[in-house]
Amino acid sequence: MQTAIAKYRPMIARSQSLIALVVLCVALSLLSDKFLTVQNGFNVLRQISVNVCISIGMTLVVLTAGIDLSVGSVLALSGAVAAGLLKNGIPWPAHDLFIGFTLLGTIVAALFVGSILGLFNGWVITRFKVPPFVGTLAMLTIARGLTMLWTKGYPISGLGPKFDFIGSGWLLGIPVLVWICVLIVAAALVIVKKTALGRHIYAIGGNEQAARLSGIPINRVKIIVYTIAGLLSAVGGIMVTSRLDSAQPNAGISYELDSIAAVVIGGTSLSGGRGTIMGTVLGAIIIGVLNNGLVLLNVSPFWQQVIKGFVILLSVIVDKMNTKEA
Amino acid sequence: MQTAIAKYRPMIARSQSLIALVVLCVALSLLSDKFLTVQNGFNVLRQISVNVCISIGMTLVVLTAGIDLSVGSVLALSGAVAAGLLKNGIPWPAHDLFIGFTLLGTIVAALFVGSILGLFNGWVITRFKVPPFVGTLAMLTIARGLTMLWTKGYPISGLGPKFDFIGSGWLLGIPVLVWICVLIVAAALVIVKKTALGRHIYAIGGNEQAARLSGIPINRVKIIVYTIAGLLSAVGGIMVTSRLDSAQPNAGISYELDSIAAVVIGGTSLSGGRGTIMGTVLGAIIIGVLNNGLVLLNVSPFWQQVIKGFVILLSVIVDKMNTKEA
Amino acid sequence: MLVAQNIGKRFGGVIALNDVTIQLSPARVTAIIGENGAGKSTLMKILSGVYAEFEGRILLNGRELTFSNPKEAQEKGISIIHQELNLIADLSITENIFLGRELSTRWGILDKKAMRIRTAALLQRLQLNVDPATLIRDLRVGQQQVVEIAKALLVDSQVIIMDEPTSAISEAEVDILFGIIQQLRTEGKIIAYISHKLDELFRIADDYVVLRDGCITETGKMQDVDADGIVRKMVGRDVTRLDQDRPRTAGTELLAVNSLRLYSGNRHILKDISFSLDRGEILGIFGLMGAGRTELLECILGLHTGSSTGNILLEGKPVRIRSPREAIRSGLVLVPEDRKKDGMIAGLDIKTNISLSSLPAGLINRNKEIALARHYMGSLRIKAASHAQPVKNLSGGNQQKVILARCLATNPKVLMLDEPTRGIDVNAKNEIYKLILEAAARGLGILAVSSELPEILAISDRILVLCEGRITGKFTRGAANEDDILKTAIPKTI
Amino acid sequence: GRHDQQHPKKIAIIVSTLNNPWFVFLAQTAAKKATDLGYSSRIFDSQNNTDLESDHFDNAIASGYDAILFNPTDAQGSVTNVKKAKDAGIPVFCMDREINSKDAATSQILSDSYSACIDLGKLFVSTLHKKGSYVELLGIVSDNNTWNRSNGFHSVVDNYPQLKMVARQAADFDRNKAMEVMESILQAHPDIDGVFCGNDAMAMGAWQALTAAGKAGHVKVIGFDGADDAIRSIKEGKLTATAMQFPKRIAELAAGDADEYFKGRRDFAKKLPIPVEVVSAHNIDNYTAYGKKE
Ligand SMILES: Nc1ncnc2c1ncn2[C@@H]1O[C@H](COP(=O)(O)OP(=O)(O)OP(=O)(O)O)[C@@H](O)[C@H]1O
Ligand SMILES: Nc1ncnc2c1ncn2[C@@H]1O[C@H](COP(=O)(O)OP(=O)(O)OP(=O)(O)O)[C@@H](O)[C@H]1O
Ligand SMILES: [Mg+2]
Ligand SMILES: [Mg+2]
Repeated sequence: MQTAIAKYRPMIARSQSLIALVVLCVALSLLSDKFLTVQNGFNVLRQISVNVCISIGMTLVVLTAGIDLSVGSVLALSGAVAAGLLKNGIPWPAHDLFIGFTLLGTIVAALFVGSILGLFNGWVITRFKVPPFVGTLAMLTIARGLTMLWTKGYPISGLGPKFDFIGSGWLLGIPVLVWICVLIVAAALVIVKKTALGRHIYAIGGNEQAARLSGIPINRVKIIVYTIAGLLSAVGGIMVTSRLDSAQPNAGISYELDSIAAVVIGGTSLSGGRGTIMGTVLGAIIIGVLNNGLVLLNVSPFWQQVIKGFVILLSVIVDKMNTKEA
Repeated sequence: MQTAIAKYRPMIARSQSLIALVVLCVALSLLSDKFLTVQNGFNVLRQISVNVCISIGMTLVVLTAGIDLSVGSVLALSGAVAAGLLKNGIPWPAHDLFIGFTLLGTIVAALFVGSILGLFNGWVITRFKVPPFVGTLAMLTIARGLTMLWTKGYPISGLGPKFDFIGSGWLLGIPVLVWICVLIVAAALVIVKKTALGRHIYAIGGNEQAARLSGIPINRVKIIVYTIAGLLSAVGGIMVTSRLDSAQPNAGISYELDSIAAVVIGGTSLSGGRGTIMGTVLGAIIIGVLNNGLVLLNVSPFWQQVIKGFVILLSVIVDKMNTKEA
Repeated sequence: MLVAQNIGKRFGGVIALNDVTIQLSPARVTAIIGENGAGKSTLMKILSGVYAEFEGRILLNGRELTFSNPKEAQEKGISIIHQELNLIADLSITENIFLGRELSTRWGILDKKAMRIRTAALLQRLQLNVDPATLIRDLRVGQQQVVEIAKALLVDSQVIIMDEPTSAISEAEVDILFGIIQQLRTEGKIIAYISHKLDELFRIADDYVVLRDGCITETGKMQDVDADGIVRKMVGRDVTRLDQDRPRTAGTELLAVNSLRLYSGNRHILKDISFSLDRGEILGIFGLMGAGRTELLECILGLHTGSSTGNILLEGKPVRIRSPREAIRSGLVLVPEDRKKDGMIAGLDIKTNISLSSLPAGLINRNKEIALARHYMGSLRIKAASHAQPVKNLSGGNQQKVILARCLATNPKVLMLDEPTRGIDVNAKNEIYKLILEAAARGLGILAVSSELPEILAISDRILVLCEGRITGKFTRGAANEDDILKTAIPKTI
Repeated sequence: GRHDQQHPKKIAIIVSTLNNPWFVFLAQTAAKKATDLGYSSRIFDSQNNTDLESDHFDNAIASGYDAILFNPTDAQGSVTNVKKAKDAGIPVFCMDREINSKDAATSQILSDSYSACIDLGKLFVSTLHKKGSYVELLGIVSDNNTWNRSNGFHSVVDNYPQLKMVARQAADFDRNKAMEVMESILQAHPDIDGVFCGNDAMAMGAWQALTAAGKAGHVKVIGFDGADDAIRSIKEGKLTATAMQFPKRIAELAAGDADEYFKGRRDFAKKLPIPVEVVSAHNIDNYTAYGKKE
């Protein structure tokens, strides 16, 4: 009896968000015959891909009992760096030099920028014991300022069809964006389930002191996790930029809230140690379906916010109630 | 020895933020002769009054290991309700009725709205065990939507000189806004230091399980605390509305971040149980002085964000380093 | 007379209590006895209002009592000292003692003076010599336990329940507590007393109640039984006592610690500690509460690199250990003192807890991991439904074994144990002793800290006595006796 | 006056937001012009927050600025702020958006979104031949520019009953949001004929969603602002039209007014509307980003 429950608990817990999602989908299909179509399915998947990407990083951070508020700004800066380098390279007029960037070089540079900012977050948090909320709040401001400085406040547009392929292309009948997400989710699943790093992440969130005494390199794990979050924000930045064929200086504003919402709706505890990657993916899908559905139904933008708030509340409450019984 | 440290610890901890503030002020006075003037002092005080007000409520919430992300939206809704009632009353065309509101009635109604929303936060969090982050995130969206519905997206302006007095008037040589803040801080100090409620707030944040076993009515205390936070957001809403003689539907956006920053810079731990009201006031002053100082120094707005991020980091790091030694 | 009738309680699928009926008489101390997980604490929590939902009813002096929280239970005359410390670290002693029942003036303002005076009086009665304004976090565990006792004595309750009140306090403090219990007994109070230390039960208890697997198996008078009898009733069979005369194998030197010093602020917590440990040897470290034993083990584990000096030789070679990770890699592991705080990751399952310290880099082989868990669950006789059970649902003894398994799985050379049997029942204790001896027989060097002299005497080959951060005595197995050891452990200057 | 080489007069430029390139351009042009005229200047970002704007006024007054070039966050809410400056003897020159006060500001150089959208509405009606279904993408619904534009547009288009608005959604002046919202709307209404967007960023986003759905040629997309991307897009035959507001002229006129104020002039036109011009394929060659070709 006990064992059976213990064994299937993660599955049951996950299926709670699934139930919320199914209820939502059934309701929307009844309300609009346009909702349950293949094309709309791809729409939703494409629309959530950036959030999924960021939220995977956020999940890892939250599992260690941390938080990353800087994801939106880091996304904006990385996207802007990619666009700027691709379009303008690095001119060096004083020495009559110009460094051009290939597509790959651009992407690597953007990912590098994201990772460095994440690394900085991790360093500040572990080295100076700054609470993650404050450390990443500072980064939220800093990275936004850097984005403004880099772009001078103007969008960088017209990045060419090759770069656009990332955001708008299809591969084997599925959007490239979705492929990227699937790869990231798969990689995250491997890390979380199959590697020592994954175990260490859960252990730190579960009981940091015990984890330290068990010989887990707490600081290193945390730094890695924040760096991954930064890296994934950069991936998100490249996705957004490529999708729009333009880097917007105000991209990603308040994405941290959407992302944390996905994580929490997916059943990950903000106090760390408990949660799953697939839960987060479900959480992001729920938010995406909700946004899509409200627009399909042409709900007035004012009411949309009210309804969205209540649906988030309800989905978490349903989740809580069921896990209590289990 | 041991006892001596114990006795003065709160004082030492508080003086760390004070040191950060003094350093900041000295630096700014050296850099600009406009900084250290009476007028500028009042400017800073007036500018921080709304944040102080909200942050006091936030401090109480954070002391119980909670968080309130909805302060900005609740501020906007309460302000809009005050302005709407004062200006238009409640017309009831179907019955040819019209309910007019006096200034006092308006204020009471706005405070009531804020408290009710806070109460709802507390109820959701205690009754359904929804994590405060999610519960108040939902409220952030809901209250913003309600603000839009109430104002139809337009500002409500022209509220008359009596109402304006709150935001722009002076009393005994000090702005009314500052008086309101002083009263609220004093009330909060009494609650925190002199009443059983204050003890219970600290106890819940320090160790919820132990607090429960001591017979503290956990849920009731939490509901009270979120209600106070809602009430103080409403006070902030009235202050902003009166200061501008206009209720803006997008007032208070991202105020939650400023407010949490003030709380944390003031030395309150986000995991609850540790912190002071005066620390938060200092935190709000630091942020206010920083905003004011960066303006006086003629720093470009893009660089301002970068610098602000680093100063926030530094002030927390200084704090951490000193408390570790103590 | 307190009567609990037909009490039943289940947690999910676990039946913690099944149709339990007990009677506690006034002016008598009733010992509640049972193995870890027998249901003792659960029963007491029901009697004191912590669990509001249960089957059955509670009668005090013939009147049925109903309460929905601890405060109501206390108002109706039932106080409890919980097994776990339930104090708020950042509040003062006074604030903790009056938590939830603060004294206020007419205006709703706290009457701090009155509370401080009453706290001071309580502390004096318990002979705890500290300022009532001291924060709990600045007290040692033993002192915190005394504050916990003071909390229960604040109101004049008719029933006082004590759930392992002595697991963290010293002999002297036990004596004070027993004095107070005697006094309460003469006042006609009803007292329930839980402890795994059998000698205490014989000193203080009048009656006993034995719980096994959530059922009452026996009740009676303390004077009618002896220690072996009690153990048999608890476990349900004869328990083979520890073999005192195991053959000792002389090994080569494994670990040497030279002039270890530790500072905290301007205080010296450890002063010039030097000793060595051989392969296959068990070195017992004895000392009173606060002697610095935990810090000694922590220093060796690399937790205080910034504030300690001295050098450590492992197998003759100097090692620099700057973190527990490096310690584990060099072959040093610690089973910490506080299971809940420093030991287990409560939310994770047994398998994960066991493999945590010995995971390879790269991908985890699930089958190997399960095999590892199964191996230790078998060899350490960990009682659990499966390796997938969260450790928070295990009894204390089994949790301790899980942590021991985690340490053994790293293939250590030196095993450090800090209070390895705190809060563990006699049977599990014996099993853990056996495991320690087995490990030593395999050639591990073992450093064992304990506050219980009989335990130290039973397992150690040599004994170090620590007093105020200094080594004040060294004894070999044959030469050690309780009196000499205690004499060296008590500080000369007070 | 202390207007000399050592102590140039200081001009504060307070703009409603820098999160939108149009306002960045406005602010930077004003700053550049002020510098060219020999003044020191500094940009303040109100972040669409009237309360923060109020702080900026206090700070600008306290630190002794001599004039304020001002782009208000709100017609009514900003009045108090301007009056504060006036009381302190500091002239305020409004740019782009007006404030509801006749005499608080020294001059107001305005571009009238409302009437510009009337023109856009007319163009929209004629492009769609007075019938068809269309979608409206609103900006930030709490921003009054959003409603000025929407109301101007509807004042024309609502007179044609055969033009049916099938969806009206907010996309926060944001390109990405506009694209996502448009993608969803296209599911429900695959056969629309036109999209009216509150700014160019949203128009670009909407156009991208239409392209992805293979409907870009048929559906007419109209924006507002005259941003770089939009001008190029019209030239390439993608967007149908936008409205050019000439931020450069507005900013330079305002800075010029401040200069003349310092030199003693006091008789400024209380309101100087800068006509907004509709830019579409047939006149696109006259325009460049945020202005006319020189
Ligand atoms: N909150 C809970 N949730 C689930 N199971 C629980 C809970 N509390 C106790 N149990 C289970 O109930 C049983 C009785 O536990 P209890 O704590 O009463 O034992 P105990 O006799 O006090 O043991 P010990 O001597 O170790 O303190 C055990 O199997 C335990 O795992
Ligand atoms: N949190 C603390 N703050 C200040 N001093 C402390 C703290 N914890 C322990 N100490 C001091 O460090 C010394 C050693 O304490 P420690 O608890 O390690 O001793 P121990 O011999 O392990 O006793 P125990 O049986 O309680 O574990 C004591 O002098 C104690 O007062
Ligand atoms: Mg127990
Ligand atoms: Mg110890």
